[in-house]
Amino acid sequence: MTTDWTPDELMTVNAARALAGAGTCFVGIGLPSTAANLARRTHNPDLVLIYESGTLGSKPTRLPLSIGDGELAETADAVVSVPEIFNYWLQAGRIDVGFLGAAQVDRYANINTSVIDRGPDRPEGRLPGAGGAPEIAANCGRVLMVLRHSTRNFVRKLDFTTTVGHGSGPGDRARLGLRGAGPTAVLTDLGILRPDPDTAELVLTDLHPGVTVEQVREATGWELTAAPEPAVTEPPTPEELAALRALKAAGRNAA
Amino acid sequence: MTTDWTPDELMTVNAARALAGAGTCFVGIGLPSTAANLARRTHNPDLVLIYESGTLGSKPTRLPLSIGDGELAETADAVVSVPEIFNYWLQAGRIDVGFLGAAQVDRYANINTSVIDRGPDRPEGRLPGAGGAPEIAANCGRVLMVLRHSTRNFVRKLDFTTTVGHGSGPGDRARLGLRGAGPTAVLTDLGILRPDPDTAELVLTDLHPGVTVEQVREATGWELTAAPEPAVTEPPTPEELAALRALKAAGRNAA
Amino acid sequence: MADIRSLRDAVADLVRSGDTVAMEGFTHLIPFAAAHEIIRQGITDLTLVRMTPDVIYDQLIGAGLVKKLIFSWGGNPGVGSLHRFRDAVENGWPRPLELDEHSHAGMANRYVAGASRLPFAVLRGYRGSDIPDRTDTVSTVVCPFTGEELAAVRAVNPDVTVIHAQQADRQGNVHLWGLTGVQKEAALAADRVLVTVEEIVDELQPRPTGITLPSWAVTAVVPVPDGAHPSYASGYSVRDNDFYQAWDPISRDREAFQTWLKENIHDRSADR
Amino acid sequence: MADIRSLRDAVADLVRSGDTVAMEGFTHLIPFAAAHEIIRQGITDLTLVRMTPDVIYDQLIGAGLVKKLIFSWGGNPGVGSLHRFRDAVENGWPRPLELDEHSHAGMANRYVAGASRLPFAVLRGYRGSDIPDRTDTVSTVVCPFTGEELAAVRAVNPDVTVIHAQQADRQGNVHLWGLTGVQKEAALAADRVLVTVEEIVDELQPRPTGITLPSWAVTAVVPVPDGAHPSYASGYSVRDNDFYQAWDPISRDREAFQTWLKENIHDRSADR
Repeated sequence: MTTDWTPDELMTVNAARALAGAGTCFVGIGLPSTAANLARRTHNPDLVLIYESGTLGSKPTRLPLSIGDGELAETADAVVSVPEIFNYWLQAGRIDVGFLGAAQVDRYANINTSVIDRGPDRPEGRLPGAGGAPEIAANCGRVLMVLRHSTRNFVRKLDFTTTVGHGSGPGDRARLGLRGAGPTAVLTDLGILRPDPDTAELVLTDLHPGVTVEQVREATGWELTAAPEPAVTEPPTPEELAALRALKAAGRNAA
Repeated sequence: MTTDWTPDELMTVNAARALAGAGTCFVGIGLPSTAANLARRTHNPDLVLIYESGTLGSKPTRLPLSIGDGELAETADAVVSVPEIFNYWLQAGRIDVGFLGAAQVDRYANINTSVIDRGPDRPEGRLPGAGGAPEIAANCGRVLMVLRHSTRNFVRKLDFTTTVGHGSGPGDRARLGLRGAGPTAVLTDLGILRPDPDTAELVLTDLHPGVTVEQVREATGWELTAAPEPAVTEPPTPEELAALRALKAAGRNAA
Repeated sequence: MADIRSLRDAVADLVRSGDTVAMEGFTHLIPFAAAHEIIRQGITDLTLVRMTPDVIYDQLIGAGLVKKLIFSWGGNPGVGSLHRFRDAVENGWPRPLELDEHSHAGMANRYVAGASRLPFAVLRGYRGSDIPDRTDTVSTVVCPFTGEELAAVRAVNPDVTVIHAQQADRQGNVHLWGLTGVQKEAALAADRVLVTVEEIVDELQPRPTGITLPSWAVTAVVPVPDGAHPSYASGYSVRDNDFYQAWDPISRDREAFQTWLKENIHDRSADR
Repeated sequence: MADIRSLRDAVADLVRSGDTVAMEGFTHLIPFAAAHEIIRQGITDLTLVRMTPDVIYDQLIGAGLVKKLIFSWGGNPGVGSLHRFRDAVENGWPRPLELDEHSHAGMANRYVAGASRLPFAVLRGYRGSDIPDRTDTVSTVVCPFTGEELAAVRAVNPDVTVIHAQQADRQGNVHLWGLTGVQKEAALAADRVLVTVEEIVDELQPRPTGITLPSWAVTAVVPVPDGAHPSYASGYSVRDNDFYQAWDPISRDREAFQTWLKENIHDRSADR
């Protein structure tokens, strides 16, 4: 199959689509920010973007490189302090969707962004750390995750639990007192995983055009369950691709 | 003795003088606000006035009738929220002087502004309540009080302790974990009371011109101790009187 | 998203008998017009929350609509007592008034906890005061790091918060400036938020000291020019100090108050 | 009252070896020039506090001046890793780096507690995370009203906080606007406050979203035009994203880093 899009573009377009119907989104920088901005440029122009730097309702015309780019503030409906964004807006449960990246994710959509175990003879590998993720995952109505699919990222066991998705299975979120539904979809460059309603374990529900179940299993560090008949995601429309590429080009030019 | 000033003017002028050397003052409305503004107009032009409505460094040109008059905000160096003024500025111990009024005060400069016991057959009399006073008295470097002298106000026993001055005597503030020196002077229309360094009990240290110790004792609900030789306060200077009357006239005209 | 509605409809929809209602504004931007509409509609058995009850709650209390008051300073600022409040507390007229009384610092932090959706807030306060003896919403917590004991106050989460602001845009985004008091916290602590505004504008121009409440954090916006009178709206009006002074003799006397209420509230419609 | 001083004198006076230092600014207004002066003066054994260490702390860590880092997200925003930070943590080069690691919500509330002079703050956070296993500054408290268990974080109170702002007046009042992050809290939590500014103006004009730190809450003000570069100052400069990208290869390599440090910091004076 010849395509005129990249796996990363498939991932981002599907991540943007996952924001259909969302009112407000707490946006992590990087892939989540690209997806959320693409959603605003395509099917969800009224989506309210909230960045942890303190902006409510940012409407950037280009992709911010960092979470505190000036345009996020200049185009926002309101700019508030960082303590306020976390206490009055996120913690208070006002945000529909939290959109996160991850370094490692396990079968229950728990996240590690802190440290990597590199074996007994080597020191731990250092990742950036938690950022806003633990409280974003705890306090939003639901959580979307977007990351590239590989056995390095999709692991049998996290080296460190930075952020709880579904814990060790059904009921764990309630037991821990976490609000909201937790992760409802993990968007990758190969397809989409969603938690099984009964077991809370991530299941392969959608394949991107041209990807096979076997490919996804090979890129996953645990015995991935696939839906009996995984759906195939719609190819990116010309409009989606054009909007995505324009966003990225504008971001580069601004840098 | 013929004077061209009133007892209230004596009280206010002396209350203003008590702010000599103060850097920042948390100002209650009414008499404290008049005194603090007079201090700015006379000997302490750099005095920073802080009002609980959220203004830091207000420089009103007329006396505000209420604590939230527009001019307090318009002339301020900074306007902050009410939670912020109490948490980040007052509670944090940044304010030199708290300036309070009172309905009832006892010999240890504790304050009642809540309820009055009107005897067994009558319901409690209702006063306005605490406002900012408990935390102003707890967290400022020192506290000044200004109120008219009468046995109704200066009582043997408070009907209710709204705000702790010196508690039940020396060491009580430390025991309660209260910051600062507590009340250091009570300015009245008859003279000035100050806590005895050993007993923390209010002692008559200064008489206004023409007032006798006996007059003050008659207006006090407990056996008031007087200093062996009470000082006599300086009469208001023409400049002080002119500034006070101008402030009050401007306040009236604005109302 | 906030709907832009009439005062009558918004009050009827958002404020219900038995509700806990906060109407905030620290001297500035007090939502008097909305309170008057509550009186006209006879919405009753209210628990009212406000740091400074002011004349606005004196009117609601005198109208017999209030069963409980949560507050920290109940006077007529710069004038004297709130006589309807005192009459209710001291004499139970027109009905008894239950009190939950705090300091300003305590009340401000109760709203902060409410806006943060935490069950309580911590402060250095109330030490040695008799206030905690009369309320079950002040307690203590011990710092797990230092062992120090601090005051804890229970969060307040009104069913509905009513505020007045200078401007909203057609999408229902609200902007207020000048003294903004505890309005953000009071609004965010509530289940429903009703905002009366001086005017609806095409585009909000953020002002120094201004705060914006986005439309999705507001339930209804109602244009009510001068809706804060006799309080004021910075940039639109000045405080009517004469009214505050005139309120003293009106409110001292039950009959004078009832006449005032009939002539100024009940006999006037909310058709603005 | 804040004195207006030179960068060299202010840093020498206010920042001391062994201090706990917070240099805040959430992407915007990061006080790079002050950090470079700390490097030039060789002020060492620092405990650094910052939500997002960013390139500014990568430089201080690589220079060997830091013994401990208190933080919540340590990456090069939009680019990748902070390699000097990683090299110190993973390999102890040029010296071991002790970590006290939090979430953003936790760090923000540690500053809030510090600014409020409370020993701790309460939040809904850290539940189920392994983070509390590695720090002694996260604990729990129980709500005295509901019995709910919540996270508690210990206050952070730096010896000195350094921030960059757009403007100060001659009295030392400071005004900053745009994204103001956690700067107010970081400044008010500290014993000493050093503010570098783009310019000194005759009169501050408050801006929308602006915050003012009054002179009496600031220790020293230093005019340093472009003192936030490669970060930015809204209204004065834009973020130098190219520098952030160029930092990646420089910081990956110990020698390249040391050459950069010599040429760009040590061989340049602070005479602006």
